[in-house]
Amino acid sequence: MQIDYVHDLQEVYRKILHSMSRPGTISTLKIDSEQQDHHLPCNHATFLTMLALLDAEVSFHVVSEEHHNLANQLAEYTLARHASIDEADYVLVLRGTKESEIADAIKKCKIGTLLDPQTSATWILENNSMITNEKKFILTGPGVQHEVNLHLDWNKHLLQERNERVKEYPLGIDLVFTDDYSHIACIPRTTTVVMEGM
Amino acid sequence: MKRRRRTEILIQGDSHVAKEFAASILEQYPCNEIISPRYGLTMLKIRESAKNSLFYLGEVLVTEAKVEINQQIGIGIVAGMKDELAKHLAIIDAAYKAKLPITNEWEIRLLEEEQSILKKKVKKQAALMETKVNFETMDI
Amino acid sequence: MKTKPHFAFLDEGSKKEIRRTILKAVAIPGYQVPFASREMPIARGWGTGGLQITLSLIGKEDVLKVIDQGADESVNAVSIKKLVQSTTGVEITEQTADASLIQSRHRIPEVPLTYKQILVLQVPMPEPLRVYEAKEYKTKMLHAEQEYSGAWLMLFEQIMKYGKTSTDADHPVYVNDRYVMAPSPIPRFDNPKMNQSEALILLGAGREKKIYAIPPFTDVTSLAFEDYPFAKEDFTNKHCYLCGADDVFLDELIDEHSGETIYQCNDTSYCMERLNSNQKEEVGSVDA
Amino acid sequence: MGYVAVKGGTKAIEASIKRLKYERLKGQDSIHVETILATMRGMVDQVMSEASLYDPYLAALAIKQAEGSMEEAVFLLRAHRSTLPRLYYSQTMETENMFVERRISASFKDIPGGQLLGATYDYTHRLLDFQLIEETKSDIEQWLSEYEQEVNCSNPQEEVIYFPKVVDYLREEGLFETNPLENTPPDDITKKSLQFPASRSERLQVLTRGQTGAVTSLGYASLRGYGQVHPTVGEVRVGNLPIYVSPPTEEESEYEDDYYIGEVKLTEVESFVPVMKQNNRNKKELEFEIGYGICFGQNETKAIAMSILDQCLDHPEAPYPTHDEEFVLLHIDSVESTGFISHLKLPHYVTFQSKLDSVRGVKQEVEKDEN
Amino acid sequence: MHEQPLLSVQHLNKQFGSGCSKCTQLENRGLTKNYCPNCGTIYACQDISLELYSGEILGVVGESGSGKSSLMKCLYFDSDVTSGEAYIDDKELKGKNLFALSAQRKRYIRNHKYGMVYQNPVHGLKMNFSSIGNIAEKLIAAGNRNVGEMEAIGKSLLEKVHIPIYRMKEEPQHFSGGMQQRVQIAKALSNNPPVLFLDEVTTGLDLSVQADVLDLIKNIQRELGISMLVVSHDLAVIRMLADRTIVMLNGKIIEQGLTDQILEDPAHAYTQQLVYSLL
Amino acid sequence: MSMLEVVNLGKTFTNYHLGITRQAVHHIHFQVEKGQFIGIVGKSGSGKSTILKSIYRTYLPDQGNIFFDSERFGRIDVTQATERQMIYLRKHEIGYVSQFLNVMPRTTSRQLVEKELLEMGESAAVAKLEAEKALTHFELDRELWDTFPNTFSGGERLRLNIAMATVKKPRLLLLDEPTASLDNQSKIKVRQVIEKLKDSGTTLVGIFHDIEFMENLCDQVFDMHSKQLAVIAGGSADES
Repeated sequence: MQIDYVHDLQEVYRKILHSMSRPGTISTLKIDSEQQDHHLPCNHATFLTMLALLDAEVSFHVVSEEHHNLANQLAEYTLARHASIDEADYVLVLRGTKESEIADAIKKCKIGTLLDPQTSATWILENNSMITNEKKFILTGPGVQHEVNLHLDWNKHLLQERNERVKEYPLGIDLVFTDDYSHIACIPRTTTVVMEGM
Repeated sequence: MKRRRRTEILIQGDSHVAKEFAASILEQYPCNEIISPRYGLTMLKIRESAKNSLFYLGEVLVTEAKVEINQQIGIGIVAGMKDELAKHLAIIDAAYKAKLPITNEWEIRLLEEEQSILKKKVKKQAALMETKVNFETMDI
Repeated sequence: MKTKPHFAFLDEGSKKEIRRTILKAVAIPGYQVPFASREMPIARGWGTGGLQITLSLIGKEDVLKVIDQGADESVNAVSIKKLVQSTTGVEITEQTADASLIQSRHRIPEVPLTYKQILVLQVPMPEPLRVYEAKEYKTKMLHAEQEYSGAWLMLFEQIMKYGKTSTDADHPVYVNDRYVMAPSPIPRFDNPKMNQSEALILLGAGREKKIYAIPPFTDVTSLAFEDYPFAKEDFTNKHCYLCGADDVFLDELIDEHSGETIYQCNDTSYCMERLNSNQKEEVGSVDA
Repeated sequence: MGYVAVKGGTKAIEASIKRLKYERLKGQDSIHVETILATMRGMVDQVMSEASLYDPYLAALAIKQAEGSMEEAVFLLRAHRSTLPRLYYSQTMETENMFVERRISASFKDIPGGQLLGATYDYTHRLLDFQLIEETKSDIEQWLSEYEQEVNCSNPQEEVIYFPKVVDYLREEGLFETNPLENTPPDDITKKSLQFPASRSERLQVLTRGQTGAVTSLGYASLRGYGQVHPTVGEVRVGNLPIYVSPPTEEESEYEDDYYIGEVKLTEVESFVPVMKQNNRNKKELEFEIGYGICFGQNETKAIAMSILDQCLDHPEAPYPTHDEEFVLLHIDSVESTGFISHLKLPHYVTFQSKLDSVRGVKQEVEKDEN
Repeated sequence: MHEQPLLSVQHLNKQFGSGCSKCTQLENRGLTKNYCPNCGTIYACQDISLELYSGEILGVVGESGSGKSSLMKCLYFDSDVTSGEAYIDDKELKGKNLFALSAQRKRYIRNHKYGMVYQNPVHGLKMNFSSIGNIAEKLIAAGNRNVGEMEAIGKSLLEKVHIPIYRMKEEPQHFSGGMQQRVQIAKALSNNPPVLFLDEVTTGLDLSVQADVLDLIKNIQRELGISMLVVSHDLAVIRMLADRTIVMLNGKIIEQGLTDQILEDPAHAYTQQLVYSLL
Repeated sequence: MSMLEVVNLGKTFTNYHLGITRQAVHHIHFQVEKGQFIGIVGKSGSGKSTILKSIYRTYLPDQGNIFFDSERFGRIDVTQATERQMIYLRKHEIGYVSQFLNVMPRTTSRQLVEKELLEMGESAAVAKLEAEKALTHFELDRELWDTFPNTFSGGERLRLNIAMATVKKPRLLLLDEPTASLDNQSKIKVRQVIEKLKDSGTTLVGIFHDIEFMENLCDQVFDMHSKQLAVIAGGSADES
């Protein structure tokens, strides 16, 4: 079955919106993953998220040179332009991307301006393991009633890099994490993230 | 004949020409409709002459159709709501792309039509020239 | 000649742009994100901002409620419902609790909103600093620099002149301690409902081409001075003449017979629910 | 049985829509879209221009549906536009390629190519023509055949003439600055909302889709004294311009591979405005600047007014509202202004109740003070 | 004595225009005054370094076009510098180049650390808001949210600048120039700023009013210990107010010293000319 | 250690407008011990005032050193001191009195004296008390305390000047022709004032064009002659 670009993507978007407005909340993109009609080296949730958000009006960047091929394919699927990290509206991190590359990209990506904070990069990142609400990162801020736990592959170093870029609110980046189980969870710039035991 | 000139003739000229061409293709070749005629917009990009910069003038409504002949996709685009013409243009476009021999036979017909279009234009302009203001009254 | 009705009116490209805008709005609570507002089949100023949000969000499974000035049956609400339903076929409800999407003009329903709901508010004038500064370019700078003394000064001057603040609807709020935001012309009565709301609140201004948001569980405080606290509209000693509610926003009516002023729930569906449940109770008590 | 809300709104709306139809039909007559298309050129042109959507047939349909109301017809087309996907962008259109039907210069009488009056109301005396009441189909046919015969007798030409632009001629003389071709992709206000300071491409796009009356009024205001631009019209030209689209899938296609898709009728104006300028040695010099105006169809007043406003907005330092880009660009759109004005008809009960509460509160406070 | 300057400005440059091959190198720019005849670039401030210490009044004197107002605008963030650094002795901002901060941080500094009195009160006051409201605006910007408190502060400041309290609800547009200037000073002082900038504050006022305003500034400085940077083309003003003085010409500092030393023993030809025209 | 030591002081003025350079003083050596009163006399234009103003740093000498024994900074060369150091010294350690009264307009005598103390960081109460003491001490009529000094006579102005300069209890007081343009009556009064100062242990350097009023008061008197000093009475000018 092909993806229904009207109804399926509407559903996907609503899940993203739900998770973005409630940082740390895990949503499942239930669009039939058996009948994947793409052959891209990314997980299904990443693919659906990209389809839901990208089109010819925006640009994206795939972190890591190795995945250059994906960039071309993605451009064909979505009509979005591939751009350098300092210009891209969306930044894609596939699983297996080196930490140093991610850290470098976080340093270079757009975080918006005070006049136009919306001109910042939105990140879509693949998590190697399943995203859960086990304890590792503790999230607080708008959208979180008290606090919420989120378990991601990220380590202290990447968190620090992220925290550095969101330091001067409203400047910052918004993160969407995906995994192989079609889960997504978001960390917008407003969320205060601390690592357990820190 | 290249597409630019060809489409000018087919759209500006008598729509029967396109209809005939398309019909003659459909008689001989299987034709797969990729996009049946649909309406959409074309944004017009224009150069202004004050600073020589570009801007968007507005949109024109177009009808677009796509067909496939011999694995070649032909596109028909025409301003206005012209479902038939768009489809015929797509078929003709596909025929040229697929380099069907029949397209060679069309050449003469197209040139004829081009002449007749030109004639009409010249005639129209001559009529307009009647409204030209003559300033050469000081000839002595 | 054929016309192919598209699901939810807007073409998918437009929806995508609006959806992206909404995500940014959620990530920057209270900040007015500019977007390329489309012309809708209803007039600018008649809720096209809210409508564009609704149409970009709505799916087949959604249940929609539309209210205008508290009433589901207001002509404008009816008109919007008609448009959405004819292009999507979704279920329409008047029960606040049943709705997954609620589009509203100038009211937040009396029934508390929940986790699964999204409230879409129509906004005529999204810029809370407009009275203070006419130029868009300048107000944008003021937001950028978090320079809100103008917004406060308006209130201060009112206190100097009248001895109290004299704002009516659309009393400005501080969102997440950063942006001053126009909550749309809801009465002050509804302002506190935005604070730490369970539901996501999205605000759309079609003519001014701005979308902004209050995510759930976000601090929203009405601008007020320490010694001149924020005050809702006062309905002390007044109650709805139909259902008896005394903790809601009331409309003032003149009784045509007696010529007296009477009051009625502004949120008509809430009033109806109360009337129906009161009746059930009565019936129940008779049975017992 | 429970209470049920009074379904007043729905019923009233249905009835109102019926009544509207009645108003359209009560004269027991109807006009064909084709008739509008054939006879109401000015209206069709204006609707297309303000709607920023070129399609004479749909414009005529909108006029019929709107019973001739301009704002309503424009609105219908704009809303229709929102339902259509944008499939293509045209290749850059250059107005030198216009098939000119009318061409006037107020600056030079002897422009290369000459002045062409074309079809214009300018020299008609505005006297009601009562003969039109009696006009019959056979009258029309007879007149047309006579006219065609007359035209046939005129000197035939060999080729179609494309007129050079007056401004190019003057540029060669060195009277104007020659700007290099600027190929920055334009901004599009329908894709990204207008931000200030606006780019030139955004400004021109807003102006060209502005409401005819609004654009004209502001242009007039500037001319009259609430502005510092008083131009001479360098050239007005009206005519058709061909549209080409490059093949969407073929990268780096050649010129000859473009699709011709049709043409649009346009009115274009270049206005000349003398301004004091600092030359590169910082001396003041009198130079001409050009204001640019263009719109769909034949609407010369709007195009000229647009050229004035374009020039005004190039000089934001002048202390007039007509030179203030926010003032001009945010208030001339037909759909936006009519929509917001008309929204005042919507109920404002809640806001008013809130206002009442506030006013009563203030009154009490004042009374407290006085006692 | 190891004294920490409150505000330290280093190598501030402000130019209008991008410069050309003939004027971009620092030495021998070949300028006419501060202006490159080749490309039209104006070098309004060239390599300005200065230090403002706690509780002192530093005068900056120079004719119009000397760059003193541009300098002031840069320091108050009304305009951006081309290059240079500024540091303020403040716990939160220590070691941070103020010019490199974001607009929102700069605004914070303006609201909390700085006061500004412009030559023209129109720039410093909201003419159609009440005088007390004007003072409150600055207090609000600095974080005050208590009407009673702001009213009290406003009243005492208005009293200090000799504006009768009964006129506090009037709008400055109805006041005389001298009164407007005094309201502006009251407003600038309201957040108790460690640094106050005064730009030609007495220019355009009647002589008697000038004396009043100067008197007021001096008294306030003594009472509140605020550091002030006073820009003026008028040596008499500088003599009255400043402890130390900087002389600017064509965008550069040509001389600086104790004010009486500048006045009585001017080392630079231009300063002599200025002084002689005063005496 | 001396309170003040002037070593090889020289000062040249350049007038760019007229294109003239003029050497005002050169090779000036002298030193002042704590508690001494040094008088310098000379015709007008002899350069005596240049010396005084150089000590106060109103003039910046181009040659030599002026060492001052500062309580705060120790032995400090005022020709090399920073402006901020000079401002401190002027506020706390070195006073300067001239016949001119350069003060803020519309400020009363009492306020003027108080101001000096307030600038030093004294409390308002202390300032008030000390100011009154000083004004009494230097015999300014009580009825003048709360009036503006622009109406004062020369003698009154001078006494106010001295009160302002001495209220800070400077270690060194410089007197710049305090008696010029005073009538004899007033001059006698000033002499009495200076006697009081000397008695209180203040070190003084004064320039006078008529030294006779200071007779027997100075520990040493120098005469300015062809831009150099010559001893008239007391020790040697070159004694170091």
